[in-house]
Amino acid sequence: MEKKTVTRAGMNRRTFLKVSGAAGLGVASATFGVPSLLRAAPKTIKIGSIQPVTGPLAVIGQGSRLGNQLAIDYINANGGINSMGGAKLELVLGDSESKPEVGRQEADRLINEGAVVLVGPFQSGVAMAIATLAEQRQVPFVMDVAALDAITQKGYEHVFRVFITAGGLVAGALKYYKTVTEAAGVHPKRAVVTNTADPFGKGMSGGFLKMLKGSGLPVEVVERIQYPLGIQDLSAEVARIKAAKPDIIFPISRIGDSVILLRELYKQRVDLMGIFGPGSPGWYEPEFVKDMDKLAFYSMTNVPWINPESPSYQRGNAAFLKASGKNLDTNSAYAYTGALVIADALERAGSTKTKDILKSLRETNYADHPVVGGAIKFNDKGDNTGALTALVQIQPDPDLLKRVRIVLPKDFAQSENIIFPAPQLWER
Amino acid sequence: MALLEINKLTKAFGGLTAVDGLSFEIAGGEILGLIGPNGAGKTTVFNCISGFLPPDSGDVTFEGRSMVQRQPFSICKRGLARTFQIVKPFPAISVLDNVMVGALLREPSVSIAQAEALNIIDFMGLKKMTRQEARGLPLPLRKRLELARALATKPKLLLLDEVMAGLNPTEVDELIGLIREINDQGVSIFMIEHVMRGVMALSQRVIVINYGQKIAEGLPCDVVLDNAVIEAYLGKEFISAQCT
Amino acid sequence: MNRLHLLLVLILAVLSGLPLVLSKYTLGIFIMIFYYAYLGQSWNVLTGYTGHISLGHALYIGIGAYTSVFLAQHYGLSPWVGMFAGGILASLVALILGFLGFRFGLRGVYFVILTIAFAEITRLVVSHIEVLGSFSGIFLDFDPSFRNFQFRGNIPYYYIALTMMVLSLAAVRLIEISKLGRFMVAIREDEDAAQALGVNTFKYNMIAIAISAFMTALGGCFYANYIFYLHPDSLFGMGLSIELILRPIVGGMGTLFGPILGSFILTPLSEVSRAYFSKGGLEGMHLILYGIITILVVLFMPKGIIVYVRQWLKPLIPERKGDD
Amino acid sequence: MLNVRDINVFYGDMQALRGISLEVKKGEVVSVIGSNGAGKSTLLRAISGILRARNGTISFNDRNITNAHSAGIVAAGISHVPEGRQVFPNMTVKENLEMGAQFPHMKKAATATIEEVYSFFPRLKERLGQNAGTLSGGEQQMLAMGRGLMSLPQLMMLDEPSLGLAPLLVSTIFEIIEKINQLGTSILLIEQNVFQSLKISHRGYVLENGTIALSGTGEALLENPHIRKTYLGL
Amino acid sequence: MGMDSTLAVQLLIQGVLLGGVYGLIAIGLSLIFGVMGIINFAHGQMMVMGMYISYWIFVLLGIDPYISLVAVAAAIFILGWLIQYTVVNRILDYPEAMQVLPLVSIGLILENAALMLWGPDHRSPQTALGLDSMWVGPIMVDTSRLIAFVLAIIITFLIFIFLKKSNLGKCIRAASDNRTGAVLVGIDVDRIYNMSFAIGAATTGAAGCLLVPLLPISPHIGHDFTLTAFIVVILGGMGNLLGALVGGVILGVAE
Repeated sequence: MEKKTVTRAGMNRRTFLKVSGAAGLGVASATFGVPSLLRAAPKTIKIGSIQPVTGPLAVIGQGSRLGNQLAIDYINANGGINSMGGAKLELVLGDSESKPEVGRQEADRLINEGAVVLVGPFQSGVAMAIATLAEQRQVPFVMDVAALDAITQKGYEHVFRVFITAGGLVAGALKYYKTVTEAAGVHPKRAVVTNTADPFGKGMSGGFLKMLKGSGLPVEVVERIQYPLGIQDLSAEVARIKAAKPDIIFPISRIGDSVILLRELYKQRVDLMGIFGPGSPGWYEPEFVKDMDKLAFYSMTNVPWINPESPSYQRGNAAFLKASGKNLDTNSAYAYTGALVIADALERAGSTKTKDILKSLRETNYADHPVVGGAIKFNDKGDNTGALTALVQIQPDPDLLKRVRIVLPKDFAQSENIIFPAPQLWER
Repeated sequence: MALLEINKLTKAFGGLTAVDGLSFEIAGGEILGLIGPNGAGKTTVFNCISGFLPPDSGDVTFEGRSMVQRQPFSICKRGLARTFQIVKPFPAISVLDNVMVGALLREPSVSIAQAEALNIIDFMGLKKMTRQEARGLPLPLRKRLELARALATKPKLLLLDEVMAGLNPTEVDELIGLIREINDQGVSIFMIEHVMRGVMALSQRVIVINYGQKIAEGLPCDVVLDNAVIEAYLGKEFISAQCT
Repeated sequence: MNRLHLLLVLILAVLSGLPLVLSKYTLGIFIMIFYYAYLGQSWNVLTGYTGHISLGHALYIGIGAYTSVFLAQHYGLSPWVGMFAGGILASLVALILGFLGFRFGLRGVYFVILTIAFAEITRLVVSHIEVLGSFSGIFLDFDPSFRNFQFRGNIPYYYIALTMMVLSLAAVRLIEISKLGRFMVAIREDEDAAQALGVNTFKYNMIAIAISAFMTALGGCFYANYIFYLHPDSLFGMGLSIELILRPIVGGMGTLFGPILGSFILTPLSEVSRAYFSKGGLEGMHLILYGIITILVVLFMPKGIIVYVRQWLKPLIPERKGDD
Repeated sequence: MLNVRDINVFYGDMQALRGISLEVKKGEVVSVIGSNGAGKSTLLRAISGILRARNGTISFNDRNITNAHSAGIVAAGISHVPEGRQVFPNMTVKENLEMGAQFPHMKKAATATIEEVYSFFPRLKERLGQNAGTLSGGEQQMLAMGRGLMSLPQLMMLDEPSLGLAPLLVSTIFEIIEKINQLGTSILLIEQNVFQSLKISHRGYVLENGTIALSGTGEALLENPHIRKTYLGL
Repeated sequence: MGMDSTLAVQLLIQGVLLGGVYGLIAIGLSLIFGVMGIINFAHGQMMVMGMYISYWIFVLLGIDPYISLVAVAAAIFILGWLIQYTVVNRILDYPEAMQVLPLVSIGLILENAALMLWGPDHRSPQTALGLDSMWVGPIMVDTSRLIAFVLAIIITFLIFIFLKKSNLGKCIRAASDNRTGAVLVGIDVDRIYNMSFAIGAATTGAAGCLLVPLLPISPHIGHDFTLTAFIVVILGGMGNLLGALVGGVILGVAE
């Protein structure tokens, strides 16, 4: 935290200077939309980034914004867009405040400021509002993170998704669960599924339950527990979990409730073979790993994840660590990826015309990215056919940053050793 | 038949019986005064008649219809209007708009209601303040406004709760004239008043209550000589009675 | 027609012409200005004129949005019709709320809590109804056509929002000069005195809340077909309820032009501060500024900015005679 | 000891007091009479610092207390027993009395003062554990006066102490006022019971429309034809 | 004991224990409302400030939240004083609708100040007793909850005694009972209002400390706690302090 504050303060000053410089005329002209002359001269190409940098999702939004930014910095440092005479990229910033209407309005502002492509915005609801706007304004929109299947089901021409769909996420979860249990030769009989009752949590758990039922695996879901996002107490829920006597828990949770859930499981001494997150943002976040320490060990999560061996990751992570004191994680890495994909498309398009960018986005075949998965290609809906999830397990290591390890798929694995069943929480 | 009949009206607050089996009536065209010490239950009588308080028992009959359990607005619609002891003007709107609220009760057309309101404002001597916000008026004028508003509802019976309190003698005399004129137009009047000057000048009959019970009733000049009244209200030394 | 009317016509003419010169983004800001002015005006009918404070007006926006979208998705009903269905439903819900509040004489803080409770309960209920998308919310299909209340560009939305704002202004003006409006103001000023003058306060309270809810719900339909995404938390949440009352309060409650003025000040202000202070390292600064400015306005201009504007405009308003 | 010079008090734009001057000397009972709304209560509020005087001066024991903080005025030795009593309804009688002693020297004397108050008003002693809200009007008036005494005032200002009381009680209250005065406290009294109050007053002022219309000794005022006509109804 | 009854008892205990803390949060709200008739819409955000300060003390100095509680309460007391002095005192005579807005804005300012000061992360330090639990047969009693509950009861009791017995407490009661009367006996009512708001703030700050071991802190959770405190206060009766505690327990069990 301390390190971060320093960086923050540094940024403060810079931004402050910039802002005070731009004050006065700048404020008035840009806001009230005096047609921008800059658009005519493609010395810089503007990319609009809309992320939830304030409000409940600020932690993710700020990381994602930085991911977008660092990818662009990287391209610029390497000569910009060569096909357009080394034109530099510029990220113009928007804050969705986690509200759809604000996201839409911000996207519109960024388009007005000259953004030729949009990237963002983590939340599916905001993504939907921006997607429709992008379609209305005919500006390409690359979603870095946003999993809900429905967004790409509308048949929009201008919308692409780098992230995996919720359906893909669920399929990955089941596949890995099967691999883990079969390899260990242990088959949990009773399971509890918990999920936050938000679009993501409900969609994920619904899909997972359905797929689990059809899988023929010898596991029965004896309890499904839903609770609102942002809950502050899970003791009653965990008491119910304990009463259900599960062998395994499939939590679909965010960082806040993950912490509460894990502590309650410990305090109430719930007997478990393990914790397996089918798609659980939270269980691998650095704050979580640090604060939970031993309690976090051996939990497994299926997640679209970074590929630590890739050169792109190593480059991106170094920059990210320097700027924020944190490692690239799923969201920031995908944000990094999203901006890289855009740069690649611009490079091949050699033009900032929507038509050309769209054509080149559709022809994307981009492998030099920092995440687990194949080369990024978009199908006719705009979804990334190369997207893949990984199974990560938190394993003991004195170095906090080395605890989260990929265990599956084998091609990307950092650790051959999958620990399952795990020792009980209070016996570590 | 009397215009208003009060029959064994009783109202208690907690252990305190504010009005205790009170009966009296008001004839059409009459001016009746109600006097008694502070806390004797006078305002409670008004509140029970005008529907702001439900009586515990007893009946209030106006033109042969029971008013008990009716809402204040519906009692007002029947033709029984009141003023409040602590005046309740609509502070942020003009005198005209204040009076128009009353006028609109009987007159659906806003423009006709406005004309009527202006007439009443003129009659009450508030013409200069027509466009002024009510909250800016001094107390005597607010009292007049209160009366003007009630008058605008075209009542058959007006209940006046201490409209003369706080007025100087000249103003009291003016108001006496106005009330008499209102009465001459056929409006019956039932008034609570401490200003004996007003009570004596206007009332055709006076009721005196104390502890919620009637202790005297009759012509003003008879009532003030009544021993019970002197003891309870006017004071033993009647000459120096509480006549402010 | 006096000079003030002339000024209004002039402003309206300028606003009508703006789409010819402004960018789509700036039109977007104006749409939000009109939208929030409209909502503020709708809230003003209840709270500004009748004096009952509602902190749960998001409820009616949500009902309007969900009803029109539900009818469009499941019965193919045009939102142009569906919005009125939403309005009627919102009025019915408001009448239930009003019945509880007015029949039992809840005033001030207690009425506020009742309105919050209604909105929160509805939010929770909608969050559990599958056909309404439950927690996930509803994604609208983008199918631009006049019938569907959906358009490719901002210009149609601009004119719709402008029309809604102007109509709400006209409606409130009509109310203001009618018997209804005068009775509403009387209730606001002193409910007992109004009763004593024969005003059926319960009836007029109910009328006021029904009108207010109806108008607000129409705004919800507009929102749905402009944003294309409905979510119970953002549509029934207290955040929106508060957002909606900011503008009339800053502009001037219980006045005709207060909500509009407030929206013309606050909406661009939040836009500008977000655009210029939400950059790296300063996340959150714009909301702090927004907070400080609203506090300052309330502390130093408690009657709303409209009071000051009125003073500037005084030369334009003809003196009224005492006895016209 | 109390000296009011030419004060003007406004409510918003409305002038309530116009150039009022009056004086209370040590050991005196002074009455201010006048019709409702004449500005009597306003005068007391201005003296006790609840309202601001726009101009003019108020001095007490030769100290300027114009627009001083009301707590300072209590500390200086003026206590104001307001119209409508203004007791603390959810506190007990004893607590109400204790609240009257806000400053150290008052607190030090509080136990003794409470006994003194009980001797004036034995009824209060019977009800010392009862919440003030449950007292009758007369008892509340006694409590308000008792609370006023707790601040060991040199000057006690009483606003309509007999308002709404049964005649018998009215006499009692006036007797107690006289007793308090005899024990050395000056009294500034506002009353609508003009006769009784002038009878116990050394001097009196008549307030009409925010100005002093008349002043003089209690007896002289009782004989004044204007007073007899307007305020005594003779 | 059967399984269902074990579960029921377990839930009941958990609920009662948490309810104590809810009660403590609500007491501040109730006090402020009782004395000034103001609903503090920034209440939850003030609590979050308390949580952050407690967290900060823990991370920088290693002092457990249960111990830093006094310092945190003092800090939030000052914050409350400032809020009252700069804003709330000026809006006491405003119509209710106008009172809502500044307090909501203060909440917004505090929330975003926390965001700027501490960043958006969820923070959940591992305190000494954070994971402790005690067992009574099959029933688990969460130590941090128990401590929180006991401290909440003690603080509530202290406030109650303070209001009942101390001179300042009596002045607060007097000012809330009858403002004019309080002014007339020489109470500096403005100061009393400052005190009341500050004490109300301090209790919510203390409640925040008790919650640090139980749940992760992030800048935006304040609003939910404002709502929680609201519900508790309504259950317990506006302005009724002991009612707030009872309401807290009711809500804790109901959840």
